[in-house]
Amino acid sequence: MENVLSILFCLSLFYLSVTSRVKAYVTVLRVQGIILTILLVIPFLSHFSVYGIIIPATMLIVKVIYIPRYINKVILDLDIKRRIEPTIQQMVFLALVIATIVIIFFASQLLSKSTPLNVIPFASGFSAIAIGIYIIMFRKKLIVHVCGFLVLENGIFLFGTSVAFELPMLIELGTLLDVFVVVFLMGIALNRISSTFEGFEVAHLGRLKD
Amino acid sequence: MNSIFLSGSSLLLLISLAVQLLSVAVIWLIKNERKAFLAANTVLLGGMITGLASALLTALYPAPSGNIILYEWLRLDPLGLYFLSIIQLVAIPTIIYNYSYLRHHIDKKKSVKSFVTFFTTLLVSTQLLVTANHAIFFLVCWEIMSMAAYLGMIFEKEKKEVQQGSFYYVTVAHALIFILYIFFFILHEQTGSWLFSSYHLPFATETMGPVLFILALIAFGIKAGFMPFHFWLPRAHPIAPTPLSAFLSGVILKTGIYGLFRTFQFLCPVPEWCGWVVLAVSLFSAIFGVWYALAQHDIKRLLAYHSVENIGIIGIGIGLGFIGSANNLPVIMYIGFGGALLHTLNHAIFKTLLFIGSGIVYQNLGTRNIELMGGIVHRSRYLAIAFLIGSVAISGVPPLNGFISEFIIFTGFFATANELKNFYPIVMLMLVVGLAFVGGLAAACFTKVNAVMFLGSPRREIQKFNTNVFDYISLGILALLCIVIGFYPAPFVGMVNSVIGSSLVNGTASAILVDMNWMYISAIFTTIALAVFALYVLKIRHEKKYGKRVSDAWGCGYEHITPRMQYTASSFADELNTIPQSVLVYHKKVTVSDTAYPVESKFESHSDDFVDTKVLLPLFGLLKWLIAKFEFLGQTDIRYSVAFILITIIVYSLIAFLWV
Amino acid sequence: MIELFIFIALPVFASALCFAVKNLKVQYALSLTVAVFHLTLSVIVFLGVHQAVLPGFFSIDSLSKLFILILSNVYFWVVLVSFSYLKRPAMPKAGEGKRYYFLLLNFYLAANSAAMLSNHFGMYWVASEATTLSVAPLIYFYRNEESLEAMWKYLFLVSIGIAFAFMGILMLTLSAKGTVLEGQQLFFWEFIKNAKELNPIWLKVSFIFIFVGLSTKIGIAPMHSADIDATSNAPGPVAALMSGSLRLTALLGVMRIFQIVRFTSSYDVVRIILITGALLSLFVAFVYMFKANNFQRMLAYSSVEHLGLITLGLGIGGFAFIGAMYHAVYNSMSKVVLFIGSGNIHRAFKTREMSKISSVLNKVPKTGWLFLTAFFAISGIPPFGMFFSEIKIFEGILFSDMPYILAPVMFFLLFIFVNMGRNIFSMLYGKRENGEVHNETEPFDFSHFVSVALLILLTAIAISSPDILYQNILVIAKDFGFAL
Amino acid sequence: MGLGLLQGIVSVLVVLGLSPLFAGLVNKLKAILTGRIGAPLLQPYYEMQRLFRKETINAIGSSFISRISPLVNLVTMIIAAAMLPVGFWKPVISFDGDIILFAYILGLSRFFQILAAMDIGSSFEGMGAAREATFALFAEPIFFFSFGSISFISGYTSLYMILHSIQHQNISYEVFIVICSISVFMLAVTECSRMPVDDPNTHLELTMIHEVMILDNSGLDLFLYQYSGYIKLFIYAILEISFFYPFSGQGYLLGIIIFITGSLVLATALGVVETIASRYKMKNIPQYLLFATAIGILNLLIYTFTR
Repeated sequence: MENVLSILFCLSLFYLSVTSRVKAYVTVLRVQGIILTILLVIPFLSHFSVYGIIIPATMLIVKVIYIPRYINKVILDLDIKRRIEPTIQQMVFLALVIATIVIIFFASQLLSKSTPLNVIPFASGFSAIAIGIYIIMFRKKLIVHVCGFLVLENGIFLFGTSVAFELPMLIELGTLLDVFVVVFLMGIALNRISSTFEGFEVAHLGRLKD
Repeated sequence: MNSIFLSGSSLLLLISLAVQLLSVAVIWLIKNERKAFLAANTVLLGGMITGLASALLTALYPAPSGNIILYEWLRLDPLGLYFLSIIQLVAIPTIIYNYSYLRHHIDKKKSVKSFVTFFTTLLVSTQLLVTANHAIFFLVCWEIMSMAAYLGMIFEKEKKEVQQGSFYYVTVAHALIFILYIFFFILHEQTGSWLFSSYHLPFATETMGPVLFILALIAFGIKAGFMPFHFWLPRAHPIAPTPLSAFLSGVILKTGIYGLFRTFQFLCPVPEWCGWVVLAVSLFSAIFGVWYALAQHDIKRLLAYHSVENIGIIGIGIGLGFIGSANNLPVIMYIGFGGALLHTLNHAIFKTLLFIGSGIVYQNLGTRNIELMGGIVHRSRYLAIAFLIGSVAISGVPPLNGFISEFIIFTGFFATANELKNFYPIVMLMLVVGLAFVGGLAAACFTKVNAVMFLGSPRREIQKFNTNVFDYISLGILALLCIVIGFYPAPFVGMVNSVIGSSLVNGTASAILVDMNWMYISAIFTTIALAVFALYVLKIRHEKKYGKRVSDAWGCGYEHITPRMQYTASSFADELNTIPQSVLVYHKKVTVSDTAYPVESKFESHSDDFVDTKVLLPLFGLLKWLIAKFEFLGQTDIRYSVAFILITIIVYSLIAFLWV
Repeated sequence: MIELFIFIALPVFASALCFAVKNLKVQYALSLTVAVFHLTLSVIVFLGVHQAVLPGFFSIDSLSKLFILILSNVYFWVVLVSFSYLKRPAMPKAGEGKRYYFLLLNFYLAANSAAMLSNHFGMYWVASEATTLSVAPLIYFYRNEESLEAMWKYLFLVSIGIAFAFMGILMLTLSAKGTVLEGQQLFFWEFIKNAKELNPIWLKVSFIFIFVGLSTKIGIAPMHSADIDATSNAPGPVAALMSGSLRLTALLGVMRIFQIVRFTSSYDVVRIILITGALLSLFVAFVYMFKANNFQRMLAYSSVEHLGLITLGLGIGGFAFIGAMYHAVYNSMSKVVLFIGSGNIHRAFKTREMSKISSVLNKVPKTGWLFLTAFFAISGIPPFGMFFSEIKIFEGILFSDMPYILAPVMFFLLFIFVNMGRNIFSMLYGKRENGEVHNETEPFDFSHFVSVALLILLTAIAISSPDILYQNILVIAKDFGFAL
Repeated sequence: MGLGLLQGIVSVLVVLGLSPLFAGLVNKLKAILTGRIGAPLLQPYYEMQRLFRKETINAIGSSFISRISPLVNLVTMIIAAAMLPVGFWKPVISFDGDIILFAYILGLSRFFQILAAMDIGSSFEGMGAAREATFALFAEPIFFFSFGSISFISGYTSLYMILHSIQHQNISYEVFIVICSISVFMLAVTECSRMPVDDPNTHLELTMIHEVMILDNSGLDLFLYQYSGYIKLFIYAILEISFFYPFSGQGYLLGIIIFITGSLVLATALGVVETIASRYKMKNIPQYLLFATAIGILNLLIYTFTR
């Protein structure tokens, strides 16, 4: 079950790397949020507990509902052009992504020999991180950067679930809260940026040179 | 508690230092600039005189507890005491000169508070430096000294050359303290102590010996300005305000010499090659230092190069001493170190004298280029006389103090040759001739300086030339010291002798220095002086009898000669400078009228520093070029930063997993 | 429990109150009281008068003792100076920023204390992320393009870095697989206790991730850029806070994981990585100083240099480690003085470009002299503390197993010092644009008082070298397994 | 002791008295060799007498330097003379290391003479001064090489003792003496500004060295300069002669005889040289001096390889 979801996750990554519409990113984020929520829910199907459900619930609220909506709102407010402006062609990017994912899968295969870990979620989480970085590296729009950052975060969560690692709930919530606030602040900053710089691309952030 | 025993005199010393520091408070507390300055300078002077008194007292009545004071941080052993008294001796006239020097600046509405502060800090830290017994404390004093000198140096910071020169100075100063760190770390590691008094690592038994020696030679050599490391001197000394440059050249360089002596104390007996290295470097510095000096026209720059020469002479003495210690010949150690120590004192005196003299000229004429001077003797005769005394002394010509120390070193050569036969005589003879050659060059250089600056007729109209009593007091003190040491060397030699006996040759006494027929020399010099005076009286009589008048000099066809006909410094020194042209980087430009009708003809020459222009500047350029290649590290585009994260993680993982 | 209340809960309440109360003076008084409480408690705890016992994810060991003392010290002075700074901000537009200033400051204090006191990796992560969040708006204090851009970059890059650190933490759990720690909580001491069993591969990887991730916050090259931007565009006090304490907070995380690695076989490799990072930071600072033009940026780079030195001390270990700890203490204080001074200069000249600034000593003499002194303090000129700590670090390097490192380090430091000096002197001295130099008088306000006090404190600590501090640092060294 | 002191004083007086005569002797012989009758032997005395009676004229713009310089010159010459063993008598001044003093005392006189020359502020004196400084610089090593080497062999550093210790049985000394005498002779020629370095009786300013430095002096000053010039010449002559005492320390009478004959021989030699040699170009003079130095170095090589 986990593996299937992880594969779906990977597919979403591929989709990310070929699509050229900002909206698509948001959708993908939603999908990933859902996947993660399900992953969190699974263990509790067997033995149900109220506490256990809190975290998936927050996850659902933050990652599936709130953040995507927020981003959409930002996009609408600032009427960002629908197209992401990549700095390299999509094909190259895709190739890069595929190569990375392949490498990561092999690497984690090797690593799994030394320590028992279920490879697929691990690797897909890892590759999500890598691709989040790629998105930030090769896109111009700041909003897309935010999406990339979120993809990275999702990757980390998947990774976390894969290493079967339970933090105390307080801290779990804390992490979620942090992510949430970060995105919130980024949204505000984007607003400011768009109002100060008449645009929100990296190109505009060139003042701090020395 | 024994370690904090304060003999009365050393207590006096501490008090004097406190008083000197008090002057800083004074100058900042009093509002009126002029009053504040006068008060502060007086306090400083008082403190310095007290200090000198205390130093002499301590020398005369050494305290029973071996003069370890202040928890073994400070120690007044004879060597340190000797240098301490040199510092104070030279500082006093400098401070007196401050009265007249800084007053000009106050008149020009220029604040001198900061300068006085830094100058005082410099004085105090230097005095503490030579009495320090704790390595870290030594380093602290050293660094404060360098920085205070730097801050004082940028007194006239508007000028470009000042910024450049001080930049040079501070770079070198900071670089050399790093070397000193390593030096003392090794000492600490070997002995497990920070106290000078517990550093005794016989070179032979010490594996670290050579390293220590080389480190010390480089670090202290840079400070003292031995030849390959001299490059900062001629840049730094000219730009400093006169009192500071006098103090820098007279005393701060000597801290390097002091360091060398301490190093010898730590490592003695040193092997012979150390002696040879020091000798070679020193002879090189002496010859080329004076030769560079001969090629300069900027008086302060010229004097700075002369410091290099004199440091070279001192170094020759030290080298002799090293050779003596290597062959276990206390006699030679006495003579070599004696010459070095005495020359240290002498150089401090006459170099300060010369700097102050040239400073007065600079103040009045507003230029340091001697080609534009001349005829100053008619404006202020006493200045000319004082400067003449200084020049005679620095060229090692009798009957003044310069000769005495050089005489000792010469005797050292002969003594070495006689003590150790086989190949030594040749080397020593080479050294003899070399030193004689240096003396000749120095004489040539200072006849040039004196003649061009003071004698003849002014090459450029002198509007005003006013000097005041403070100038003459400070000059007078120094000139008097030159004369006294020259005419009556015995006590000073005795002092040096006792210093060496108690702190450099570990006990083996030898009276070689003392019974060197100093009375003979005093007698001869006195005779010379008296005879000249007597003859002068007779001459006056004769002139009364047969009459005397003044008339035009022989103009060879012109009815009278003009100032522009005079020989210039360039032309005076040209023939000598053309010999080592390439080393001196000596350029000359001659424009002669080759047409039938004589047009204006010109001859000008100048010389750059070899190390500076041919070695350092290219290296610095290379460094800048390399750095330009790495500026991408400073970029701020977020995408690159993210990429950096990824790359760094990959690289580190490679390191972590492929490291063997 | 009460400690926890004063260290963390009190600031939180204070920030809540600041949100409620709009009057700046009241906010100031409030934060100042909080700061005083904080400082007193941390001093008490440091002196060992009162043994603190903290519940849950918090605990105090000698390391956090020292760091929280540094934090509350820096924080106290910064708050003290803040009011006089807010009264006359450098930029007119800062009105909006003022409202949230003390609120965020208090929140920052709470988060930072939490991070320093936490003994649980997860807790640490949450808290340090919270510090980032609290500082980011403070960077945007001036509401102008530069500060906005700086804030964006800081927020974004540091969040990514922190995310990587989180990865590192996850991998730490991976390394615990198959040991007694499997499924346990991520308490430091547990890991330190049975570090030997941990799986070396995952341990190394996790160290790398945490080190690189937190480097964005510490400002270790090449992840320093966002940090530099933030520090160089934040208002003076905030910049002081960042270089004084925030960077140390991040360093604490690295030290924790390093402390675990210290007792395993991976130590040799890991210290190579630390040293590489440190040397790289020194090099970056060295390169920058040749073309520096923005003086606050220059100071930020000097922070990079000094954090690099501290990291170097960590990596070398032994005597250098002790030097590094001292260096952390001294660096925090002198940085506060420098940044306060730079804030005043910025206010006086309305620019941060050194080419446009000259004869500071004539325009704002008090600030100028203090700035000069602080420069000497930061570049290790006696009698200020840095001199002694640097000497310790150097000696440690010289007698470590890789003495040759000393050569590049000294080379870099030399030129950093010289170039910084040249720039700062061209700033302090020289003629004004209009040529004439007339001395103006400057009122003696809080900032000068704070600078003087800190400089005196710095020198006093350096010269008297209190035994309690030395003992504490020795204990830290012992915790890290550097027996001297 | 008393006797020794007496001898010393006598010898100083001898030097002071006879030095003009020696100069006259040289000129006379030169004249004879060139087939002229020449001036009488005592001509220098007459000239000095004439000059002594003239009034002193100082150049405009000259300072006290040019007034005291002649005095310093004379005094230093006398002191130098007092260090020489004339007729092998013990000189007044003789102590360890007095060769250094000897050289530097001469240096003192040079120092002041150069200053005095520059003091006039005319280009001719300047030229002369520059040349003097340069050539003196190269002349110094000659002295130190020749005397230094002997002092190293003999182990003494006092002129009297050095010359005293020369034994003519030892063959290596013979070689030494020959070489040293040659180089000292060349030194003397340079220092006393005779041919072929300088022409004492040309009067073209551009070609002169020593003479041009005192171009603007007259009366008493000129008298003093010339007198000290004579003394200097005689001092070098004595140095030269004192190499040739066949056996050390006995028979003052013999010493005096040798002294007289020696000075005659030397005067002739000088005369001969001045007749046959022609003045060098200014450019070549350094080479000439370096040649003399090289001879000195030869000494050393012999010294090392004969042992």
